[in-house]
Amino acid sequence: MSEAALKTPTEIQSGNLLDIQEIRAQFPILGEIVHGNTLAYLDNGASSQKPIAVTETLERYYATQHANVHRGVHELSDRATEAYESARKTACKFVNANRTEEIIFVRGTTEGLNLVAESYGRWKLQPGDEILVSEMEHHSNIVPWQLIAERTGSIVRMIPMNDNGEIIQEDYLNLLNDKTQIVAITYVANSLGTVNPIKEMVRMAHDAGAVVVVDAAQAAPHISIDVIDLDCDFLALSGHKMYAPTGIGILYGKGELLEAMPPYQGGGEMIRRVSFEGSTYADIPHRFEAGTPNIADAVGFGAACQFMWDIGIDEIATHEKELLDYVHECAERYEDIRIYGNAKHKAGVFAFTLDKVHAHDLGTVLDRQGVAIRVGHHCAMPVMKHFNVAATARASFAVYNTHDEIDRMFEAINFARELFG
Amino acid sequence: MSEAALKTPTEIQSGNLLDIQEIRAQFPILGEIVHGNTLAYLDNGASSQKPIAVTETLERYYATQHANVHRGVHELSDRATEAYESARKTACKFVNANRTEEIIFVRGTTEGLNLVAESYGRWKLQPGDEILVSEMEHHSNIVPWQLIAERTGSIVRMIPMNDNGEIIQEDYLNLLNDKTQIVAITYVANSLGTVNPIKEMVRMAHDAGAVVVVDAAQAAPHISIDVIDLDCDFLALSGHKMYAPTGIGILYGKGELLEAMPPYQGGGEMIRRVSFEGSTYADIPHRFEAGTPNIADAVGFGAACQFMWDIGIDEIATHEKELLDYVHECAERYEDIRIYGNAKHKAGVFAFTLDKVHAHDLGTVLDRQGVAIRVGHHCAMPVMKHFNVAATARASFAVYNTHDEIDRMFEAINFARELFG
Amino acid sequence: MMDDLKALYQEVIIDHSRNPRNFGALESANCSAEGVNPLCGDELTLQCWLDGNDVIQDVKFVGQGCAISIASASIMTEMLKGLTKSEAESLFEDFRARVTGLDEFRSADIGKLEVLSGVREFPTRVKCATLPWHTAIAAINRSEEQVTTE
Amino acid sequence: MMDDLKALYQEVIIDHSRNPRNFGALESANCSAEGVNPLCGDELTLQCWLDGNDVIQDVKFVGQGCAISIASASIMTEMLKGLTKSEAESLFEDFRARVTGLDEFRSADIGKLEVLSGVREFPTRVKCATLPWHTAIAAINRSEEQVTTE
Ligand SMILES: Cc1ncc(COP(=O)(O)O)c(C=O)c1O
Ligand SMILES: Cc1ncc(COP(=O)(O)O)c(C=O)c1O
Repeated sequence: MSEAALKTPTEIQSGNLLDIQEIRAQFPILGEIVHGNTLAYLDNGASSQKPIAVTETLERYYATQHANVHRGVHELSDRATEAYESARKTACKFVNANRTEEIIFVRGTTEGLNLVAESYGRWKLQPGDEILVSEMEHHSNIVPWQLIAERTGSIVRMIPMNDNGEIIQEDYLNLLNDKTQIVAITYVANSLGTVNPIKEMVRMAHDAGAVVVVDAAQAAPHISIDVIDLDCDFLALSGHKMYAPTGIGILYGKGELLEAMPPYQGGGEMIRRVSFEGSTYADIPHRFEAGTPNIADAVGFGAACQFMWDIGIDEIATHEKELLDYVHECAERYEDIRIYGNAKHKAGVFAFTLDKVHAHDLGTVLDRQGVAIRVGHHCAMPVMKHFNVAATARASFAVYNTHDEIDRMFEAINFARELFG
Repeated sequence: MSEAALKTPTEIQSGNLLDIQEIRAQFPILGEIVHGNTLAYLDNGASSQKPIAVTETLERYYATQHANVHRGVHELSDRATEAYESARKTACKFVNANRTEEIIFVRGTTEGLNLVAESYGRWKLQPGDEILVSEMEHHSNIVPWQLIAERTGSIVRMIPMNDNGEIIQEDYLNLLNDKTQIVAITYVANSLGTVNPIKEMVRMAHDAGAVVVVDAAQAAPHISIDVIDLDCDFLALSGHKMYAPTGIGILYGKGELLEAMPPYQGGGEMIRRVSFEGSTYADIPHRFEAGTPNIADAVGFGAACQFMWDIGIDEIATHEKELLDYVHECAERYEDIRIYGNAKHKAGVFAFTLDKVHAHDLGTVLDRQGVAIRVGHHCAMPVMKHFNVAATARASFAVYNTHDEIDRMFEAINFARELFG
Repeated sequence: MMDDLKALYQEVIIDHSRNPRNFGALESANCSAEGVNPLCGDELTLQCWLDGNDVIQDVKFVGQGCAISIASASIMTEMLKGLTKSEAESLFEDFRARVTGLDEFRSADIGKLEVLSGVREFPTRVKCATLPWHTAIAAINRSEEQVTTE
Repeated sequence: MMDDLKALYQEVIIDHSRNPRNFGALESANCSAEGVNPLCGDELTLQCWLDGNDVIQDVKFVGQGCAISIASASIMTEMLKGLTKSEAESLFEDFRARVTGLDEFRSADIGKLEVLSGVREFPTRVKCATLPWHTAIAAINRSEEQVTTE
């Protein structure tokens, strides 16, 4: 299949003005040949690919700016600090936070959620207190709460979902009570694609006196995030799912909460004064960034935000919505395809099983045709349990995906169907 | 000063067969012009620069191998997992560990030390137990112990040093007792250059029934590390100080300890099974690597190890030792230079003050001449307190430094002396 | 590429995965083990009746997984019956060498297991084929630990 | 480059840093604050006597730091005496604008503080020059918090 052929009429008809081929050209890996076929990368929910703008930023950083940050009076340290702190400003704008100090650089969503669970949880949770966690959460938004609940004697309660993969709002409202301290919910569910009504859920939680922690790992690549509008208390996301390098992500927290929270990790950068008699801690955000940060990848994160802005986050969302509509349209033609996640508001994710072919086998068959999808429990075992399935297959989209790639996926599914006759 | 001129006779006379100019050519940043002068980067203790071999590894990774690890059946996920796990094997060899599972990828030394303090500390420490921490530790090897001591009711005791900057071994022996659970010591002190007799100190600690946690942040760039020979229980280091990218480091732990330790962060990758009734955790090393790891930089870490092996770690050490001898030799000519750290065994670090010129001002004057050194407390406030000084200046060396750069530093010091005359 | 797939998913495999032999509970079992591949969710429980001479008299399994792991479990149970503990272990070694492609210098006869040798072209799937074996070895060694393939 | 340095480290600065004015404890103080730059270890304590009309009647400091911060503190204390709280605050704004280079559209007369304007060529050192001022403003506002320049 030639690259040129990929620009199908659908792309042009769509009314979306993005030039997908031009965008694709910015991702060298999309030209990789996998088992003799051009790669069709539909595993973006797990991790997206990186544009040249991001990898060149890393290269430039190491070639002209690197030193340790915050500690030096020399020029390179100044350049590095400037680059790092301006990435923080970009990140601040990316989630529309009020103050740059509300942005903490972390390894990714998982670390961000652990930081909140440990630091806020240790500070606030009393025995008997309740933490509400939805049934559709990724393990990274379940296990940290179980760990801190165990340590503090508090209780994790599940907010159930319906069979469309939507949080049951009445149940949520009923679960909220004056023992509820924390509500942990995902913005977009990675195993289902459900977009949750965060703003409303935050309002309800606040009415009950609880804070809300939002897992925005799957939202960040597709939705323009506005923490002020959502009024959430904490929000975590991963760079590697939104075109940024691996190893970097951000935690947003409301200033007045972060300022009151005890430190998480201890070490250089996060202190004010250290002595064996006792130490005092720096102001936010530094209090929560112990040790040398991942400077280069933070700078790369800034470049990824810029990459998304240059295309337009709404434009990205529109393109992905088209792909999602198209994939659903195609799937409807087959009776042996079962779809998981039929929420009214859905983004970027198409999860399914094929009767008679185990997801794992399907993944292998697709891979041989160059089509990369994810199969398994997607780190969301409670969702698998809900639907009584051990594993699903999941195609998830990024701005560079095409209708043609979806066609190739269905061709490969056809082949699997035959193979397993 | 032309690049060619940098190859002074000293380099050739030295008998060390390294071609420093060839090595320098692998670090594009060394050609940067800073305030009109070629950069002389003598702040390697804070963070080293990166060779092309490392930055190209990152580029290649993103251009041909990237996907999320461990979870996919598709080719890219396989390539990424392969690259990541083979970096773990390289890291294992780098510290000469027995088993690859004993290597946990972390953000850096600080995170490694926090992981041990939290997980091992929470498991083992009882009220009244003692943690010995030397006076010359970096804050990253003090604060985590203070934090866990506070939580567990245990006590942090300081192992004092003498005025040469050496741990007083008799005091250490006297401090060890049957309440001692943990000894936290640095292999090389970042503020003084002292190389501690880890092997002997480990033996003494083990005799007292304590485990030893080694901070190898400053050792890794200069000394070939052998955890089997040292017999230490844990050892942490940072990639960014040893030619690797920022955001990656390793924690080594003895398998039988890691296997028994409770999880640190919770999330994807580190679980076996998750349900709202309770979760079980994966085997090591994955139990301690929650969330998507910093894949690219781990692969870059592997490339940095290879870079060091290609030159030879002993050859690097020899070259740096020559520079250190030379800098001491030069310093002796001046009566107004006071040196901090006169240990018998010293590596890579020259810390000093200049009478009448505050370190901070000195740093600025040197910077204007392109000479990058660090000034301040070096995240070692107890050391500053010991010597009753607010800040020192520190030059620290890497394999690419030259005698000429040291000459330039002393010229710049002369200028400062005049300016403040 | 399609040939690789056809070599992997031979009719025998598909058949065993659809109609696994020795599937179910074993009343007379005196040892058992549980195996899980946490990364893909495969899990199986294997029960075994080992007589006084360490001969596997009977073996059954239950569980869920992909075609490879179910077929591998099914064929394995057929082959294990009548073997001693050490024969079972050495058969596993031969099998593992074959599916990982490490058997260049081994040409052991692995009988019916041969149908699974296509797995060697699929490194990410080797664990699917070996999970039942790891579980069986744990069972006959009466190991307490849950087996995982991480 | 050497010119920049000479502009920064003018004789007046070196002199003030060697022989800081108003250095010591202030017996009559009715407000004080502590300032610290945790990244370089500079710290100073500033004491002030503010009369009933919010006029700074006296001010003294102790502490340690680089030439810039000590000289800045020394010159500042000379200038603060006799100013009202709000005059002090507005002088600080003018000074800060000058040393950060944000004063293009301001041409306020900052008097003796002019000698510190060379700092604008040294962005990493601006905090050294402003730390005493932050501390003074905190003191006269009777703010409880320790001041830092992070
Ligand atoms: C001796 C020592 N320990 C620990 C650290 C902390 O390392 P990192 O900041 O990479 O976590 C450093 C470096 O700053 C160091 O020199
Ligand atoms: C919804 C959701 N939450 C959390 C995570 C964890 O993110 P990371 O692995 O980058 O820490 C992921 C991705 O795996 C996710 O999809």
